[in-house]
Amino acid sequence: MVKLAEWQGKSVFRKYGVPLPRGEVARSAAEAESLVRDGKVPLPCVVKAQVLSGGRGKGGAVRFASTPEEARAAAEAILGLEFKGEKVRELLLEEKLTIGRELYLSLTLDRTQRLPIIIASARGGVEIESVPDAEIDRQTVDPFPGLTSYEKRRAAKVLGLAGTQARSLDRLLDALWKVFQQEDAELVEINPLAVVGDGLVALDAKVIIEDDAGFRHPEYAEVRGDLTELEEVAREKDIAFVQLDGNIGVIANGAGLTMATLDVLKELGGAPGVFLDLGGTDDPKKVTEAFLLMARAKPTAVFLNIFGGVTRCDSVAKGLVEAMREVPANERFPLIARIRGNNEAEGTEILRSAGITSTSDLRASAQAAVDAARGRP
Amino acid sequence: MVKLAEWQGKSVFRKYGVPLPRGEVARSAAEAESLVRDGKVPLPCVVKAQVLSGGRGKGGAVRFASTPEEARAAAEAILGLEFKGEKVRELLLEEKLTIGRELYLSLTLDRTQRLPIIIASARGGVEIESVPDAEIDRQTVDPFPGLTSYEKRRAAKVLGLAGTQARSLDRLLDALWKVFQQEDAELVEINPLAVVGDGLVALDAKVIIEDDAGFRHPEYAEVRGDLTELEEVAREKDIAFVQLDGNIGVIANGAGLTMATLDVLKELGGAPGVFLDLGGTDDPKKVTEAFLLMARAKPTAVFLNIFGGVTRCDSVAKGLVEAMREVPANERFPLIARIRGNNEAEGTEILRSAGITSTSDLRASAQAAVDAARGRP
Amino acid sequence: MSVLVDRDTRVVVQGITGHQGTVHAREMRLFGTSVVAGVTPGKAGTEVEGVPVFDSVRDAVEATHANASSIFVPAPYARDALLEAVDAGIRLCVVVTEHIPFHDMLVMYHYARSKGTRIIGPNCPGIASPGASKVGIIPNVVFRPGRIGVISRSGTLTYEIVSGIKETGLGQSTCIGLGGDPVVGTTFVDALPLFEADPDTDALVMVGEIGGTAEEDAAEYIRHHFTKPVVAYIAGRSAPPGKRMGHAGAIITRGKGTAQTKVAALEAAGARVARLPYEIPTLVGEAVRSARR
Amino acid sequence: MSVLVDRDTRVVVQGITGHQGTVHAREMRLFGTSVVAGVTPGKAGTEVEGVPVFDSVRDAVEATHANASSIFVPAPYARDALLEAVDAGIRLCVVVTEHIPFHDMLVMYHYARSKGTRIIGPNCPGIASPGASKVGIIPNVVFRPGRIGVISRSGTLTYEIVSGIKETGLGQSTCIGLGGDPVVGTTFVDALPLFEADPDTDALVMVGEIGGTAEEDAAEYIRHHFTKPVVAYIAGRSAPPGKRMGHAGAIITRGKGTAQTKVAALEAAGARVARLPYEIPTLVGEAVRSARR
Repeated sequence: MVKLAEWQGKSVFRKYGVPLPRGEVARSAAEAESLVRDGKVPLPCVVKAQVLSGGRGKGGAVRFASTPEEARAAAEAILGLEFKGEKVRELLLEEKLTIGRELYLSLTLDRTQRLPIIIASARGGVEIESVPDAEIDRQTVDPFPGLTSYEKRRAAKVLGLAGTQARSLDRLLDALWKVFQQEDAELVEINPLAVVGDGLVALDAKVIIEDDAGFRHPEYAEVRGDLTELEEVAREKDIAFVQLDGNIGVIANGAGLTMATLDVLKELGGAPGVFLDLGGTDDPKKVTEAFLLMARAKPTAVFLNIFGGVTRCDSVAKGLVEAMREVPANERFPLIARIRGNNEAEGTEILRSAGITSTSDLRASAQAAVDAARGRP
Repeated sequence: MVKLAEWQGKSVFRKYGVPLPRGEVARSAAEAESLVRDGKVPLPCVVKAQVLSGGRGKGGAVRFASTPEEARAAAEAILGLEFKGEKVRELLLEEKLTIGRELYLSLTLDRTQRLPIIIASARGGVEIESVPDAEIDRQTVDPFPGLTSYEKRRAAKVLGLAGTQARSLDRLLDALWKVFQQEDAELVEINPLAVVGDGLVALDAKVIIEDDAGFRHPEYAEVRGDLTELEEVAREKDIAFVQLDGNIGVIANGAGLTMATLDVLKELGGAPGVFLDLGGTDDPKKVTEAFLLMARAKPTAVFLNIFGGVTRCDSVAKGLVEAMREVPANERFPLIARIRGNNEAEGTEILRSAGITSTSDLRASAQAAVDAARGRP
Repeated sequence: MSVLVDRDTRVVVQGITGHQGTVHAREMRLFGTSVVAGVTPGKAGTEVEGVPVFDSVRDAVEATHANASSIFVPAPYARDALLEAVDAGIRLCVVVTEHIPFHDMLVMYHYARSKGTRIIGPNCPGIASPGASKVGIIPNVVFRPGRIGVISRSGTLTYEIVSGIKETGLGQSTCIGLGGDPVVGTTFVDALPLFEADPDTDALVMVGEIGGTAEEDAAEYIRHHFTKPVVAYIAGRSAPPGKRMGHAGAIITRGKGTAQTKVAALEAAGARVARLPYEIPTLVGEAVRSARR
Repeated sequence: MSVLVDRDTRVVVQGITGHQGTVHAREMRLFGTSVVAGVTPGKAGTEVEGVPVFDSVRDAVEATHANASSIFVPAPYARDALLEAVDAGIRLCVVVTEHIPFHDMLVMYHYARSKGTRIIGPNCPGIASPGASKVGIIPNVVFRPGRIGVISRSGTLTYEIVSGIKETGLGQSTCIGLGGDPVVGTTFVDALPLFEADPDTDALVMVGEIGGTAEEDAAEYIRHHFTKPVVAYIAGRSAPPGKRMGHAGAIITRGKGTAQTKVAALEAAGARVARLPYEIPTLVGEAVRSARR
């Protein structure tokens, strides 16, 4: 999942003709000031931190400016703020519009109906979760034949738009539908969508692109989204790797087994700190690579849980032993392994000769991992 | 149905990226010569009459030229030739390519399966009707999901294309599919499709656009296709009007009833010369307009056959009487009417007071029309 | 019994505020049809001919439990009107609108089919069963309850022929006007099994036209599966081959699609084929007598 | 009997010349599956593991009467591979390929559905019925013929659990790995009726995951329509809420989608819910005893 920052989402919107405020991106206070001074951003304007986590309004990261000097001051105040560990490095400066009502509009996937869905509410500008269900309209859209005029009419009715404003919504929905399909988006969200005179303007933009469609969209390969540094490295190497709050590193194969392993560790009093899903690979080189990435996250102990179905336990063991050799002595950590299934005996032997204990009992070995992590707080 | 001339079809093809020979249109011999002299058309070149009827090759309307003077001579020889009543007014000058095999490829509608269909044959460059069925491949394409890669692979196999040539066909089929859908085409045909080195080139282009999609394609409103002058006027006025070889004019309402009327007249020894389908209208003004158009075709007699279902017979009669008044005395012709159904009595009375006989018996009145046409040979 | 429509048919008229929509909402009511709702976006709350108007088919269905639709909206909007009816759960749609691009109709047909909705038309007179219900625009006066089924690709010619049947003293069970467009929702082959299964139909009149192979396909079906007597007429025997759809069209229909091939196929399937429309009533009389034997 | 596959299942392996395709063609054969054909464009006439390779699924079906497909082709080509199988008349497709964009899967699902083809997957282990047939990649060794049905959204975790069932001395009737992608061809609700109807299944194990509402929907179905004992496990109880699909996702699942809501719904529907995977075999034993009573 690639989360786009507001300015990135808006540049996608611009390509498809979604109406936006005039605006520019600045990466320094000086740049913010000159954008305003040069008339590239009209005054008065709004200066917004470009971070992926919410709550920037309350956090003082959205400010207004009526002069170039005020724009500089606002930029200085915002740049460098931190939101859930994410530093503000970019600002979006936009003209401040005189807006009427604020609406909510999004397009995403309804997994149960297996269809795209339009979510619309006349109560925009607030967190949509806080709006009562009765005031939120949901309608699915069939990819064949695509978005139709009666779906657009229903959205207009829900949003209280008629005449020129409804026609403006028509065009906006056509554009959003194209963004959703052609950009392989998981989510396209505008909140607030502002009524400005006879038309509509997207004041914010939240766009999430699906990772799996990367082969169609090399342009998003460089967008980091809200990944940590190590997660970003993992993504480049195609390794499923997520950092959590605890101290036990978990390596397993398959998302379900990985989650089940976390469940077991937590049940036994442990605190998983990273999880790494090897997926279907048992290529020793890939295992080594994954393990070294895990080492960079500095876990207190690592628990390896492999069920060898297609995966060969001995191949995984080989990669693991190779990786342990490459970790410097002062950075080593206890490794507890539980391997089972395909070539289990061979794998156990390879681990044993490298001094790594392994069992085939999930509960017992998970307990050992929890104990090991406690032993080195 | 709007038939595009070769050069018009090719300009549509160009928009979608179908590979074509370099070429230009000329409307005079001097223009042909200077196109070649200025290098806009490379030498040697081919000079082709732009007519919609077939057989121009055998009719001497496709010639080759190696010098600007030869191009002028070829143009002089072709311009003004006539093919089934259609005068050559435009020429297409194109570079002469060194071609390998000649293939056949088209996209049209299969009414029975209610799906678009790709027709492909390795035996192009001849009339496709003369190719045995076993050497013609037909495969339908579902509009949802659209043209797929396995359909393209099958076409490549049928056409004997592999490697770079097959990839060239992939792109060509994608383009043709877009032409078919986005231009609302009834037919997109390339014959011959030439193998030129590693690629493919469309040497000819036959494109027919559906009339009913005119609201999406104002750009085709000016294309006359192979309509006669009066048919063209009729099309502008939205009247279904077709000129035939006989001398009896037929006005009826509804395509089926019109055809049945022709059947009856022919059975009784008559020769229909024009038919005009009023469709669902009974607006007297429209009837007048249609009738005056019929008068311009100079029929020997006119047979009116109306079944009033929704249509009101009296409204039609009013329009008719008004029109008869506008036809100059020396251009008048016998009018035999058969009206039946909705407001039949009122209609009969209106016609009677204008001196027009009408009955409700189809056979008897058709016979009267045939006799009237014979009476004035 | 009847085919596709009956006394429980509850019709919503899409485009009811237009001239045609208004006229035919009234005509359908006069025929005895339950016209329960009309739809014209932006006109909710008004009434036409005493029928309540809604903004959307969904609203109309929720309020009135309409289960059939008659579509009169102009061609550029017909595609979405049909899709709207399908999505609102309507399972019988009669599309009267003419001049719908066939590319639109391809989408309409395949979408409707995937949802289990039957389309009649487009560019069609619709369906009527005297004494039960009518959805569409076939003139009320041509009917009289009876036991002859009619399936036709034509409009006015159908009225002419149905009217002719009435004059011989016979009546109709159900009459379906399929429409003559290149792509129709219901073909002869789709409609024939309905009449075969209908206990109230003794004999069938089939009115075809030149072009396409729908009549040849019907003949094939009749030969193998249709047990009731059939009277057929093919219009256009003397029409010029004229403006064909290029060579590709000929390749698809190869050796079919002319009046001759259609007549031959139907005769081979055992149908009585009229040369001219006014021969039909006589042949129907014969057919009915043969059915009684 | 078994669910979806049986001894008459004739499998074509799409992408058979790739590493995974080759390995699993062999494994399926070893399981006892009739693997009758492979497809890789351009490789017609060759053989892989003794299985003839064709250029297209149509060719394969014509030559071998294959009636099920196992798809291993890379994600960018998976959409068309599935469509090809559907168009060739295949009515059961197991899509093993992972990382297929969900926009592609939407097209695949709705197209297959309109043609009556069932998809299992994508990104799934497939289906296996010990003693009958296997289509997909579930390891052969975990199975033993028996009367426990298994439906799971997971991969390896399924093998672990199926293997655990085997160790208790019980066996499986049919096991379906649905795949964990946002859009899957067959959900719990789609699969449950098959096991309800299967006379060879006494009890069912259901392995779910956090995210989506498939388990809540399944609970609803079980409560009203499923009469056999159910043992369930939901993986991810302790997983971080983490990387959600924005606010819109929350609006769709509102109040559902967490391990807590899934467990509660399943318990309310009468299922025995395991807290941890190694509790499953014990619960299955109890369930089987209760079914015998």
